[in-house]
Amino acid sequence: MKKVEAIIRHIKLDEVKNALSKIDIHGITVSEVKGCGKQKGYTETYRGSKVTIYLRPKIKLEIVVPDDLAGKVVEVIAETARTGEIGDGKIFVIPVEEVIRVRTGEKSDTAI
Amino acid sequence: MKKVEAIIRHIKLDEVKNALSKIDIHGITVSEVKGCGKQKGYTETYRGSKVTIYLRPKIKLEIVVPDDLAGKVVEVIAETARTGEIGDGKIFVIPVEEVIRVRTGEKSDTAI
Amino acid sequence: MKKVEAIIRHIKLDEVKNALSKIDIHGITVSEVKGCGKQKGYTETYRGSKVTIYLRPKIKLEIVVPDDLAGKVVEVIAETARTGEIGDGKIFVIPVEEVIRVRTGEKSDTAI
Amino acid sequence: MFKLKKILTVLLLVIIISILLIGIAYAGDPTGAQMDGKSAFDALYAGKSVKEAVGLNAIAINFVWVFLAAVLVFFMQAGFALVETGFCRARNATHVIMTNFMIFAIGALAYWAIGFGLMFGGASGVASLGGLKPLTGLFEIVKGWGIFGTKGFFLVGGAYDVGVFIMFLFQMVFMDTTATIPTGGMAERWKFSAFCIYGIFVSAFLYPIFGNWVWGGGWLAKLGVNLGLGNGYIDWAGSSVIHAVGGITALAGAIVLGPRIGKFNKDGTPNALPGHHIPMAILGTIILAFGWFGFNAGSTLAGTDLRIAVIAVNTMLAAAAGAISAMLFVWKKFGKPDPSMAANGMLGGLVGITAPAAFVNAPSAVIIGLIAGVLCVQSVLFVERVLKVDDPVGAVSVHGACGIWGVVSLGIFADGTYGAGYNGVQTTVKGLLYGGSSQFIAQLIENEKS
Amino acid sequence: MFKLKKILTVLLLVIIISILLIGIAYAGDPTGAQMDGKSAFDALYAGKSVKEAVGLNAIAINFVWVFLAAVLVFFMQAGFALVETGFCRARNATHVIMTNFMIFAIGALAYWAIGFGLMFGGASGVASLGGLKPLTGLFEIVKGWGIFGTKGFFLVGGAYDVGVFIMFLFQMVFMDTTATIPTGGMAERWKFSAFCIYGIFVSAFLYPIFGNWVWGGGWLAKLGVNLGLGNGYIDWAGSSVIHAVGGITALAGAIVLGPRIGKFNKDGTPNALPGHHIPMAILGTIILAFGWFGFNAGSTLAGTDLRIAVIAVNTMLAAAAGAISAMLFVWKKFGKPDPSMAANGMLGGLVGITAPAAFVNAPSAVIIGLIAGVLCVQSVLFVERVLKVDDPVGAVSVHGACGIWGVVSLGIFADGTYGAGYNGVQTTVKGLLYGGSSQFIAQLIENEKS
Amino acid sequence: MFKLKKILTVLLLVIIISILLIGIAYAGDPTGAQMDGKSAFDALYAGKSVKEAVGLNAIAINFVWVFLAAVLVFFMQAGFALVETGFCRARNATHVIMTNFMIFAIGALAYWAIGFGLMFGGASGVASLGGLKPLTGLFEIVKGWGIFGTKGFFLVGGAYDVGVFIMFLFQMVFMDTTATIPTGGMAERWKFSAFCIYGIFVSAFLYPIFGNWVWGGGWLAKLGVNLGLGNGYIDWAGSSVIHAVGGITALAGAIVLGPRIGKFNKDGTPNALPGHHIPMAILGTIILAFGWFGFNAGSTLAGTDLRIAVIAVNTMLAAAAGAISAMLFVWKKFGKPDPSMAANGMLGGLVGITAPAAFVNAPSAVIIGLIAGVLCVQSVLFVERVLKVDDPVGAVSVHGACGIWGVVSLGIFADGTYGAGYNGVQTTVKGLLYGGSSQFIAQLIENEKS
Ligand SMILES: Nc1ncnc2c1ncn2[C@@H]1O[C@H](COP(=O)(O)OP(=O)(O)O)[C@@H](O)[C@H]1O
Ligand SMILES: Nc1ncnc2c1ncn2[C@@H]1O[C@H](COP(=O)(O)OP(=O)(O)O)[C@@H](O)[C@H]1O
Ligand SMILES: Nc1ncnc2c1ncn2[C@@H]1O[C@H](COP(=O)(O)OP(=O)(O)O)[C@@H](O)[C@H]1O
Repeated sequence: MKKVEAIIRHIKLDEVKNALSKIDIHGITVSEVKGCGKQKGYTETYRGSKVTIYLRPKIKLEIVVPDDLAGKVVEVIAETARTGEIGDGKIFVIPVEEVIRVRTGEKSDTAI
Repeated sequence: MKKVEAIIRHIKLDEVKNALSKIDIHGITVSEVKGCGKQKGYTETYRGSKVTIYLRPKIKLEIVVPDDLAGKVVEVIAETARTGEIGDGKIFVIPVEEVIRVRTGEKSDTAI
Repeated sequence: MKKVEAIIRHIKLDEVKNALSKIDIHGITVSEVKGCGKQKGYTETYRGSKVTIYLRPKIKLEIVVPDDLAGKVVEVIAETARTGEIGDGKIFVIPVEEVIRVRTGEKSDTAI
Repeated sequence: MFKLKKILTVLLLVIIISILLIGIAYAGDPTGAQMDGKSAFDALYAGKSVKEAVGLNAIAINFVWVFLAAVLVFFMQAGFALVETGFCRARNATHVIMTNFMIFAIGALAYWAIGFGLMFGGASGVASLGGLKPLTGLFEIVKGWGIFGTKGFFLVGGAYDVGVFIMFLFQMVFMDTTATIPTGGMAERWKFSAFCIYGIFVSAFLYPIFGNWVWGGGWLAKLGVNLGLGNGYIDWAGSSVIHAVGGITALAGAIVLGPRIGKFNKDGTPNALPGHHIPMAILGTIILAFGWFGFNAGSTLAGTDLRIAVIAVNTMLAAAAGAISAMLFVWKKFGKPDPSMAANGMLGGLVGITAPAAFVNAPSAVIIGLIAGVLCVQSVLFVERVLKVDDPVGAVSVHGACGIWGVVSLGIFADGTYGAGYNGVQTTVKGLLYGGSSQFIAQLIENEKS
Repeated sequence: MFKLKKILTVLLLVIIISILLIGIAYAGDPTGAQMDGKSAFDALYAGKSVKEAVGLNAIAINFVWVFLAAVLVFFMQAGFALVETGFCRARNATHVIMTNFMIFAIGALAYWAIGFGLMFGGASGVASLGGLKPLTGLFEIVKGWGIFGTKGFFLVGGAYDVGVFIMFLFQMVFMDTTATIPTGGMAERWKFSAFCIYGIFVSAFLYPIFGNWVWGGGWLAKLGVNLGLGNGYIDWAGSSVIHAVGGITALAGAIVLGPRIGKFNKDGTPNALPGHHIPMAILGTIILAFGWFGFNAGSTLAGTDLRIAVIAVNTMLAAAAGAISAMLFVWKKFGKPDPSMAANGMLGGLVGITAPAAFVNAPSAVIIGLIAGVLCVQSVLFVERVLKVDDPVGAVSVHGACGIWGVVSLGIFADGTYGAGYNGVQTTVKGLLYGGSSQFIAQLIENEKS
Repeated sequence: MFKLKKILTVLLLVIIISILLIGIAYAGDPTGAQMDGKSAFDALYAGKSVKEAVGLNAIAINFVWVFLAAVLVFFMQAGFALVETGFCRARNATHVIMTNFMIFAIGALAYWAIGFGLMFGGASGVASLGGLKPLTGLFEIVKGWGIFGTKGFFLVGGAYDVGVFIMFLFQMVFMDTTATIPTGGMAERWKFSAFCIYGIFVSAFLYPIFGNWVWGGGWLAKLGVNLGLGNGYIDWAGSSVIHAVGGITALAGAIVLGPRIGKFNKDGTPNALPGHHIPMAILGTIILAFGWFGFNAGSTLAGTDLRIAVIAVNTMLAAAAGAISAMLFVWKKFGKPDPSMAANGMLGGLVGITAPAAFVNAPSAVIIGLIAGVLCVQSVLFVERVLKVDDPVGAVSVHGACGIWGVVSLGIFADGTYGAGYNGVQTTVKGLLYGGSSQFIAQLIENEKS
């Protein structure tokens, strides 16, 4: 199994969620993160002092899927989340050795 | 070493934490996430418009342990966090190649 | 590729960020977490009842880098984030199988 | 803990001393029974006759009254700021409250320099404040049809006068509520610089001119004297002058600026963009109701006019009724009470009673409020679903729709117990239900205009 | 930046003009020295004798006074809302503030329709407001033992009277504080519909009936005249009528609803469920203290009664003393001052001084406040640890315990400088320390009842 | 839904009844026209002559006036609390608001026990409040050069007097604003126990002594009578006594405590530590402006002094001008308007107008405000960049710098229309622009001292 971790823009969350629904992916965990990369920060002034905000708010998705689905999921996210502007985000694929569904104790692919 | 990632309910946090203490697991990192899966969202109205809340607040635990402890930790979490209702959460086990304790620079199992 | 996950103190964020810049690492994802480990919690009273705060606020960094850079990154973070007091944090190195840049669809090392 | 001990010791000392002191014989005047009225008279009214002094006391009562009302109305700025900020999204909170904050400052200076003179430059004759003698310049196109005032700019010269100043104090905070209303409808979208220009325009020209017609002795006020339409167009404390003007400006602004990104789907159905801090918005609503007592009752410009009791009670009852009917209506319609709509409903009730507050009795006030509450909800839905306009805080509905209702309701419910002499007509103000059809027509005239 | 330049230019213009204007000769009346008292008299009191006009001026002062007090008390709604919301958990914030908001609206209409008539329908004779002549209907089981009033429902007929309306204004906001108190004790748990029913019941029946006995001329007030117990049962501004009733209702409610999930462990020890926004709760506390000036001092119903100065100062001192003693007590006991307890302590001091405010001197007020602060903390611990009742905001302790203390403290500390004529007894009000043991007994009677 | 139906039914009932009731003939007195002035006179002023009653009415007006002003000033505590809390970082919010809250309580008791007596123990002669006869003890080193007062401690004995109490009420809330100001400059850093000691010291000694010199009949006030310097040193409502003292204390405190960790880089350049809740700070600013009406206008201690109108308007105009000039100045200088600076600017304008409020005309008030706004911003930058002092909320600049400006501006702009008799000098107060150079010198004396 794989964990697909995607860092995307806030405004793309709903779209990505819907696109994943269409390929029958429902289990998703979402968190608020901040990030930097190619995208530069910006400066503000507060009471005359400069404040550099170099971390931009982003959304992180974590989706664990069976090995064979990972490619599809990555593709769907990449396409839906793209705007073409700097700051679109990254997708990482990470190996997962075991999955357990807490409610039933089921393991592996059936637990996803 | 393994990283055990568990998505659980808020109300189970204290219990899980205590159960892990009992098997001498103290290093834990906790974050607030939101998630969906089998559990469906719900709709509210705000000023006459529907708002669908499909992401439910959850707690994510990350616990890095030596290989041999991973099974035990998963088991303890799964049992303690279970309510039997949809939405109990998932546990993922992910390989970890190296661990470093920042304070001392110690590495691997001794650093956990 | 590797994902370097570092749990550090809030006050060290800026320093670590700068130190990474110097070795040309710019892509970073940051999130707010809470954690416990060797560091013990503390108790407060609220309206005469005890409240134990056992989770301390920490910062989690996630940095995906090509294999050969992982060691360097770990080293830089470990050195910069160190205060020598209990609670300095941990660094985990996790294998990453694939990286995709959403904006362009580029893959692997060139996508980082 | 060392310092704590010191503090405790000090406290103990205070307690002991206090206990000892309780028994001390009092030699003062603990009830005021020995107050020396004669010396006070001589000190405060040296050389005046008793009759004059009584008149001056009455004027002082009215000055204190208007001051009290003015500060209450001033505080409504905080109410508007909180309602609008609470109903917006977190990321725009600072910008929204900044507009609400600066509009006061901008409006105050613009009104001082220009607006007040245009509006009240010809308003002399307010007996309760000593006559406002310096404000004698009404510009009329035809005799009796005033268009704007011409005295009192910058409050200098003859206008450096306590009567004029107290009038200005009240009118200036009044004005600022008008200027604030549209900021709600346009919230989260406009640029700060555009907002500044807008602020100057509304407070220096738009509001003062229309205000002159209704309250400054202008032509709408003279419909009664000139054409025999009841007591002329009446708007007690501004359902139209303040609220309908504010609401319509908000509508215009919201249309021009267009909706917030994400507010409407491609098929035109609206999305909810929930406010980020409902408790903040509710606090704002309570503050507005608090200020509204000053708004409506203060508009007598006289604490010696005991009708203030009726006005204040009517205001409160209509507010309560509006909140209840809006809440129940939403509950019935959508299955759950919605705090944001209940708050809008209370404001709707307040806006509705603003025009008729002085002229109706308690049951009428309740009915006016109940209707305003439902109207307000319906209007919110209409604006959003039919007009497809994005009004984050409901400004168009609360102020626009309910403001017009307020003016009309006066024409219906005014019960003829009050208002003799209003706008120079000697009879009291009577609405349709009490046989006053000509008053009803006068009231409709404004709505035509809008 | 283009617009900024324009704005700057406009500003510059204003500055230049201002500077030029500074020198303009003034022709107005910038101090009021030329105010024409005689014209004012003739305009406002045409055809009245000077003596009558003096009386009317006094009534106007009292109307303005009661209005001021009423709006201050009204604003306490915001205070309660913030205290309760701040002390609750984030996820319930909207629900909690919704109950606080709607209780006002529900209470207002229920009190207007039914409650006011029951409470004050037989309260005529308040000279400072012109006599309240229409309120002549007290229902008595035996002569002199009134149970409830029978006039003034819906404020129609004879009750359409400025005196009655100003009385209603004040009493209505007073009532609403009572109705609001229990919402705190029951916060985070009850259903909205149950809450609505509760609101109607309290404001239409529970509070008005008990209120009639104490303030509306009912039997408790007549203990002095009828049985010779001091001046009868006295509760100046409602330590019992408002606060003890509110606190006890809160206790009952909290017991019925049971504790919040997670409040108590299986072994019965309580967990802290910290409030989510302490600054909000503190703001609420300051607003409550602000409103309390109107609450206590306003209860004279007369600005011409100069005792208002003593009442206001006593109120302030007791509030300060309560906050300090609660803070120090917690500091000593738990090693750290706790803001939420200090805030409760201030409210405890305010509740405690509410009954005796008019009858005691400054050192007594301080002592009453100091005791109330400690009592309040102890009571919070007792309610939680011994009674095992979950009272998120401390309503039972602040209002219930300190309310009872307030009534008792009056029986101890009343110093005999004020209150001649109160409840129809010609002597002043004297407590135990000043030889008034019968007053002390009258005060205890209520506590028996509770 | 079952309960909803019940509630709806009840509501329907109310509506129907209301509609029926609208038609009921009224038998009351719905406008107050039938109020019986004679009975009121006889009830309230039994046995007094008409003249005495007129004097007593005037005193009642003034009591109500001072009460109103006092509660407004009291509410400024909430304003300070919110401004300081909003401008601090989230993690310190509770601590910051706790200091703001407790300072009131601590100050109140300390001022009651000691401070008031030191400050006003020799202040008898305030005619508008009935003379304050018991306060006759001024301690003078040389005849005419008073240092502190010696009566009125604990408000017992002769000081148990309504006149003294109303004076205390106002002065006590006034004092507390001074004590609160430095908490802003020291915010986020000091220990709670140190803060308590500080609070006692300021309110019992520091402020009262200086206050005595200016307002309690002490030597600064007597510069006019004794040395012929204009009307002596004048500070209408406390630009110096309250604000400069507060600001300088804040500066001293901020220096002693040192900057917050992270405020300055090793090279001495400052970092921004943005406030966590700008809307909260803005709300606080609006509340402060609201309270400031009471602060400035209330300082007449007389509602019968119609100059209150001018004072209130000046206050408002200067506030608006300060906000605007600060905003534009920042906009121009840093390319973007900064809400926190605009809020500081408004407060700067208010502080600036506090000394001259009663003595200048409207254009002068605007100019004073405009200058204060810019001064305030410049001072913030100066304190941070040159002095390298960390003042999280700008207390030093807002209160210190603008406070001094206020006193000086009085010496420049006072226009000679008001102040005859002030500090015992019979001429009116005239500044430089109107030929009053000796007044200007008197004003500078204080600044020397600071
Ligand atoms: N190497 C990396 N490791 C972890 N997170 C990264 C990395 N590179 C980018 N990110 C995350 O992706 C986000 C977008 O990256 P950025 O380089 O700005 O976008 P783009 O690649 O589209 O130019 C960043 O804000 C950060 O959260
Ligand atoms: N495939 C998945 N990948 C990542 N997170 C998941 C996945 N499936 C479930 N989750 C997380 O687990 C939570 C519970 O999942 P859900 O399917 O509702 O529970 P259950 O499996 O007990 O029915 C979700 O809210 C989500 O955060
Ligand atoms: N085994 C672990 N798994 C996950 N997170 C951990 C683990 N051990 C420590 N942490 C994280 O690192 C933080 C610091 O750990 P701690 O043991 O207190 O520091 P130190 O190792 O310097 O004594 C913790 O708050 C927690 O967030």
